[in-house]
Amino acid sequence: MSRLAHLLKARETGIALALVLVVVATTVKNPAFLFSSDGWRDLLLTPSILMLVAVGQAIVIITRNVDLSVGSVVGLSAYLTGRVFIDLPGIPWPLVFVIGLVFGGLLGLVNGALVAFAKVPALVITLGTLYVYRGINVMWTGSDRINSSDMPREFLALGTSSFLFVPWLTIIALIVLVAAGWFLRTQRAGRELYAIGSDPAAAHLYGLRVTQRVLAAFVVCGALAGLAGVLYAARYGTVNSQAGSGWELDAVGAAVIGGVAIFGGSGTVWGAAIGAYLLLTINRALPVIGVQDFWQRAVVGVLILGAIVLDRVLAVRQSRRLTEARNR
Amino acid sequence: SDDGGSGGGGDGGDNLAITFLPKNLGNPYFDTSSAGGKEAVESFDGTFAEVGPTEAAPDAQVSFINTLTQQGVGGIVVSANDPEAICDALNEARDAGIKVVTFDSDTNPDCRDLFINQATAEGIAKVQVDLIADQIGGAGEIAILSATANATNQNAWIDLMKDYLASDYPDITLVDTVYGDDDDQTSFDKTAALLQTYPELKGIISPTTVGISAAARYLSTSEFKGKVALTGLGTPNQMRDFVEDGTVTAFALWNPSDLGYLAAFAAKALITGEITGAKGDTFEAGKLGSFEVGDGGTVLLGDPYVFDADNIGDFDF
Amino acid sequence: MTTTDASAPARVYRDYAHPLWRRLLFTREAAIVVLLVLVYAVAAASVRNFAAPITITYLLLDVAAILFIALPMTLVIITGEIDLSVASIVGLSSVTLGTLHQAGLPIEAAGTVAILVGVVAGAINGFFITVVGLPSLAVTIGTLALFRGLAVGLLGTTAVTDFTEFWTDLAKSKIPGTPIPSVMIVFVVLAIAFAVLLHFTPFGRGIFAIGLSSEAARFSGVKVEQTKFILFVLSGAVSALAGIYYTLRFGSARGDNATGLELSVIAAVLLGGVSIFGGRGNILGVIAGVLLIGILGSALRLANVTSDVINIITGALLVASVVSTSVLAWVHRKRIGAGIKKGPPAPAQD
Amino acid sequence: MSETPDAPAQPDAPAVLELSRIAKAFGAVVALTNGTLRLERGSIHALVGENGAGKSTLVKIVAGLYQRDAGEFRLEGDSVDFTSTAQAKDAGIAVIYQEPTLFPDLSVTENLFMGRQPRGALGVIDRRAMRAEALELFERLGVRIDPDRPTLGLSIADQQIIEIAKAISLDARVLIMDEPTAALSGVEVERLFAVARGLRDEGRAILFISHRFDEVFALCDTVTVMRDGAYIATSPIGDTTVAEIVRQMVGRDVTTLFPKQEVPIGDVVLEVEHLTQPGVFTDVSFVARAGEIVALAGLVGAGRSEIARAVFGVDPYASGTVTVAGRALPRHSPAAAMRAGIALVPEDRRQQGLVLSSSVARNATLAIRRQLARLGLITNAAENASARIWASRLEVKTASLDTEVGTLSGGNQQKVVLGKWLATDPKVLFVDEPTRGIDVGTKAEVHRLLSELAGQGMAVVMISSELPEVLGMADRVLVVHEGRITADIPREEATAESVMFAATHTAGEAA
Ligand SMILES: Nc1ncnc2c1ncn2[C@@H]1O[C@H](COP(=O)(O)OP(=O)(O)OP(=O)(O)O)[C@@H](O)[C@H]1O
Ligand SMILES: Nc1ncnc2c1ncn2[C@@H]1O[C@H](COP(=O)(O)OP(=O)(O)OP(=O)(O)O)[C@@H](O)[C@H]1O
Ligand SMILES: [Mg+2]
Ligand SMILES: [Mg+2]
Repeated sequence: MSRLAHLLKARETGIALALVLVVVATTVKNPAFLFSSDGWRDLLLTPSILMLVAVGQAIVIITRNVDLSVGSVVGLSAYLTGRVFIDLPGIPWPLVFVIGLVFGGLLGLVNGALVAFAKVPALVITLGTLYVYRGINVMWTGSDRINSSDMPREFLALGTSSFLFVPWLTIIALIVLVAAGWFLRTQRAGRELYAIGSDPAAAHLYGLRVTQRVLAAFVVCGALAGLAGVLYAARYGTVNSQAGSGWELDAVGAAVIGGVAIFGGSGTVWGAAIGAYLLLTINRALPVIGVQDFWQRAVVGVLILGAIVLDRVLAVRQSRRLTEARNR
Repeated sequence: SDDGGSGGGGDGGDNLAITFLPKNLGNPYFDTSSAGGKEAVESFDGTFAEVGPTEAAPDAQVSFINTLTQQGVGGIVVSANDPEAICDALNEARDAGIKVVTFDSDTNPDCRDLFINQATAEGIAKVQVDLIADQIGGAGEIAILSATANATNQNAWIDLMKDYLASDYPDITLVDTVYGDDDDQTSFDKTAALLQTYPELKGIISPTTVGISAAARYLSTSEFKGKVALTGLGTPNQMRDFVEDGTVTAFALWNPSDLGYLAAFAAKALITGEITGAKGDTFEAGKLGSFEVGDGGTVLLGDPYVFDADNIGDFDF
Repeated sequence: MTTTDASAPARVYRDYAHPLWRRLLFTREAAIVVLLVLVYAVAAASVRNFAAPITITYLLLDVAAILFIALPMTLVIITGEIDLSVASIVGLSSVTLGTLHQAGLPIEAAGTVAILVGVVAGAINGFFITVVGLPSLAVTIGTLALFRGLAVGLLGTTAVTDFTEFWTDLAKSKIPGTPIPSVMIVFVVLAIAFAVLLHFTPFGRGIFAIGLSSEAARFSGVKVEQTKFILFVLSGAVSALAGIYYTLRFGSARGDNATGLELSVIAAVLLGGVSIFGGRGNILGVIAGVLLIGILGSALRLANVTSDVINIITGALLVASVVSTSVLAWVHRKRIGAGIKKGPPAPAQD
Repeated sequence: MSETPDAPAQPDAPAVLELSRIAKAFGAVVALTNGTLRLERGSIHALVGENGAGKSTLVKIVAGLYQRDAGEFRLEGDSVDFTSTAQAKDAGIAVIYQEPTLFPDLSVTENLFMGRQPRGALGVIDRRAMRAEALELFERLGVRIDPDRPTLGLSIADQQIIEIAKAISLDARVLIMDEPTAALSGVEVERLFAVARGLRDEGRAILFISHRFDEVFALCDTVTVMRDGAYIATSPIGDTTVAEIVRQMVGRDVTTLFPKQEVPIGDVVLEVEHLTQPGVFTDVSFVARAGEIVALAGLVGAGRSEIARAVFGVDPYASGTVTVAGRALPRHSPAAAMRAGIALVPEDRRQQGLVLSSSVARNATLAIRRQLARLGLITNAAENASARIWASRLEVKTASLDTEVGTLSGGNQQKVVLGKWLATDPKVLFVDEPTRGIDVGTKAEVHRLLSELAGQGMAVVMISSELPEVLGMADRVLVVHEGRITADIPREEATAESVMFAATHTAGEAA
């Protein structure tokens, strides 16, 4: 099969096409959507942070788990970022990225350990830690908040400035995406994540290190949410105790729209990333197209349903084709 | 000093346990008003407390009001997320002998004893429209970035702004009103969407402190900085950077600290029986002097104050 | 017809391996009920004003919507599915009620339509899940956004508040002579209906069988798809009913009513001992779970504990409850060594 | 085990793999009491025994999946103790499990090399090399499978071949195959044997588990027999006979096993006409009469279970009719079939027959829950009463009626399934492999029971892969081959030869 044919048949292609369509349609209606420096920047920038979270989420979902606590992790790590700048004045700002990653990773480790060792369903555990992490956040933050004046200018500049017309945040998100995509596709450990999600019992029989890999997936997911928290602080400049709340459903939604099967084993982080872009770009495009503020959620809902139905139709078609191929 | 249920009866005298219930916690505007309230309550030896939900959801305040009713506090000072949803809970509190003062955002008049109005709605609407008209030269497209879609005070102001625009500035068109839900990130993203949707946009009014600071932050780094005017209601501390860097020329607000201070004294006056909340009652409000209850059980703090580069340095809240 | 050898001593079959008290005492539900009573007793003794009857009124009014929705959610989760769209259906029903009432319909008629809207919403979920065959988690994430979007879109900035006082008062009224809200009568009737349906009907037996092994259920003549469809419709209808209550209680019909309630409902149901893998759970435990979260919140708020700490405690309780079950099961397995347990990852067996 | 003889005498050189007196219990179920086996280099060793004798359990202990409770396990003379399958793999033991363990979403190639893919710089998987290696493997096995397609939807046979290819490519010193041929056709089996012989000649040790004696005799040089979890005997293949092995396996002569009473055959109860489901079965027509036991015989994978499932309504069918006592049944509705009087004891008791983590009583009454309800309500008391009747009739060994059925032994589980369906008082009883995995005594009991039921006027349709069972029990043998009924052989004419001939030839060729 030629590369082109392969590309055309990939699950992600349809969703990428939908994204292009949305952008083109909106731009035709209002050229500023794409052809203004802000329009271009926001197109790339706005979804970048969610994209990081969606990539992490996709990795966890591929192992047939789910992490509902990501929104709370984003919030905690965003606040931590601000606190670090306030409490450790003069700290070189690149260091906060490391702090955010490690901190998020630790929170992910808690989730992963509970899921992998106690063998309890990820949905329940991470629903619990969603509350706990957010509660800790609120307790810690109180009615305090981080203002942009609390953070160094160079750090805040990351949230808006660009390099060769591509915003820095987008570059960071893309680097992570490429790394994750590369890892999942070309590394043994990455392939094992798929195997585990595809059939956990078989993975166990096969001798794969299921516990360890699932744990690692949660740590990575947490770390990426932590990184997203740092970027959140840079992008929005103000952080209160509710930062990132509700992102868990956006992240799961992005992954599902992007063709990551909710029962594990298939899908790519590329799909999840495109899903995140589609979700947020639609959000931004709808007002431009003239859909009233209030109806946007409904359109997003229809879109999610459409995406999973499409995915299902394709899957059924493929399995029928495979069955027919067998009865050759 | 506050041990929770301390209210019940005090020491034979009046129950001066006064609790502030803002729309949500973690909102600098309300932090300031509560600070003013605390100062006032301490000045007359009452017991101050602040409780509230983390998100400005309409129904979230009800269980807090219920709890306060059970605790038997002397007075509740509340800024309503929804004019109706908390009404019954407040009335139950009043039935239990608790005095209810609303401030900042009112409920239906029959669910509270007094409303402390930061400024007349007309005055608030007028000052913002005048500011934007001045900044965009009296003509062009403007938009409004509000708080939640159901916020009582914002909706009232927006209606008045529309009337005032129609009558006094026919050359200004209000193209859209969007809602940032008093959430930083949402307000930020809505600002971006506004600027893209309306390339001809000349100005934005954001009659909410969360909205205006998020919008200012977006504008300050965008190509529209200095081209699209922004005004509305903001706190000096949040807006200082943007006034200094030229994103914003002027914005308005009353002193939220004074607002809280006055509300606390109003609650005290009600509790001690100094006033009943009827029109014409007068009471002393410490450092702010004497106030009179106006129509509909409303007490007016004063006129909104306009902050600009010249005076912003004088304020810290 | 018998294969029993006449000479062999007849085997005696006990109904239960353990006496009744042991079977009742050593269950998740019993643990939750005991915890509930304990928390109530401790709170009544140590938190000022908690023992007052009014606490019960407020508490029940607060958790009523969760109690309602928890009933069908229990059944849905026992079949191994999940419904995340319930809170959005509450919003949609609230908006329907408000708009129609504003348009001049009496509450009775508007309420009936609102429930029908809930039924339709549930049927939409059911259609995608049972006919198209999509995972319920994904479907209801989609309809969570869709239904909420419709609700918010329909009413926009307005809120309908001019409900007849008779109805808004009714929603908050108490059963005369007791601190118990009258809405609890409706709840008790529904709860009994759901408990009977789940625990004492062939339909209920089918629900459990589906949750434990949908294949074995199908081979036993259980109509798996039909059962699930009915449950999603029930979930929609009861959520709509909760929406009506919610609207009348607060006297305010708004699109964003009850945002985020789905997670509270699911947390309470899981705390009440329902297994997220399906097949296990009971209505009594779930009611105790909802009340436990409610009482904890109410007592802690009265003790001036802030809502963040309440959230932490709720979340920790949820995690602890599943982890403890899993640890207990592990200990149990270690002791009697049975190799069969539901839930991944289990080694494949011959 | 008093009858357990001593292990074979120990030669001086250590065997590649040596197991002695391995014991393993799963809670109340004792799977192994004395697992003993000595596997030599350059040899193909057969392990035979009845269903449930403990063969697979022994394999899984060697594979590191289970840990033994007692006994000794030596590899090249050194005592080892695997705690994971990875360790066993690293030690050079490759296993083909009885049930395929493929990852359905991943490609065939990835399945072959999961966890040990060839890597280039930066640890990047070398897909090209991997694909080439896969093609080479298939070449060696003489099969054509698209290496890039996902394994989802592959036939059982193809899945089995991938498992074999996977194990072979591990290049292990010990290769264990647990019933690898169960789903394969003659050609593929031959290929497999050729490869196995090649490996033997390279000096590797192979353990081969099969229920097919012809294969054992064709391929293996040594055979070990197990019964009830214990070692019975090991002999060079030349020194033993099928009859001898069967006697060692079962502990007595088999001929006494199948007592079908002679009863008068009544009217047609079930009539199946022209049932077709494309790709699964074609134009299937047969009848079953009251008092008759009809056997559906054929090779594994012939489609017998699918036919039964379609008649019962669990699976859909495209065309044809099913009539019970003169009334046509709607398609795809088990509930309707049950109302009409059909019962199906499915082949996969653990997945389809029972709700394993539910109680004995709940399982025994699941199919009659509507009949047990009074005014729409059902109680534990009613269920227990009904379950008790069937538990005592079938002598189910269980501590109580609320015991989890998954903790019962296989035979007793099978009795619960039988009781569950007999309680529905069916007119037509389908039993799919009714004696698979149950012990010798119970097997005889099941046969007696089926025969009794027929005697009472029930029509019994029995699917069985065990030829002696078919020949002993059936009044009529229907042979299924590739989804078609290729022969209808009355009891008198049914012989091993006639059935096997029909089972391996298409209808046109059949006499
Ligand atoms: N995980 C388990 N838990 C409980 N019992 C088990 C488990 N695995 C096997 N058994 C029981 O152990 C006994 C031996 O099973 P095993 O699978 O080893 O038999 P086998 O000889 O491989 O049979 P077959 O020829 O059917 O494959 C059986 O009674 C079986 O039910
Ligand atoms: N082409 C195929 N693709 C996937 N699965 C198949 C295929 N053919 C058969 N199977 C599966 O293999 C198993 C055996 O097939 P089937 O039930 O048709 O055979 P059978 O004649 O009943 O033999 P037995 O009952 O002895 O296994 C079944 O579980 C069936 O679903
Ligand atoms: Mg076996
Ligand atoms: Mg079969």
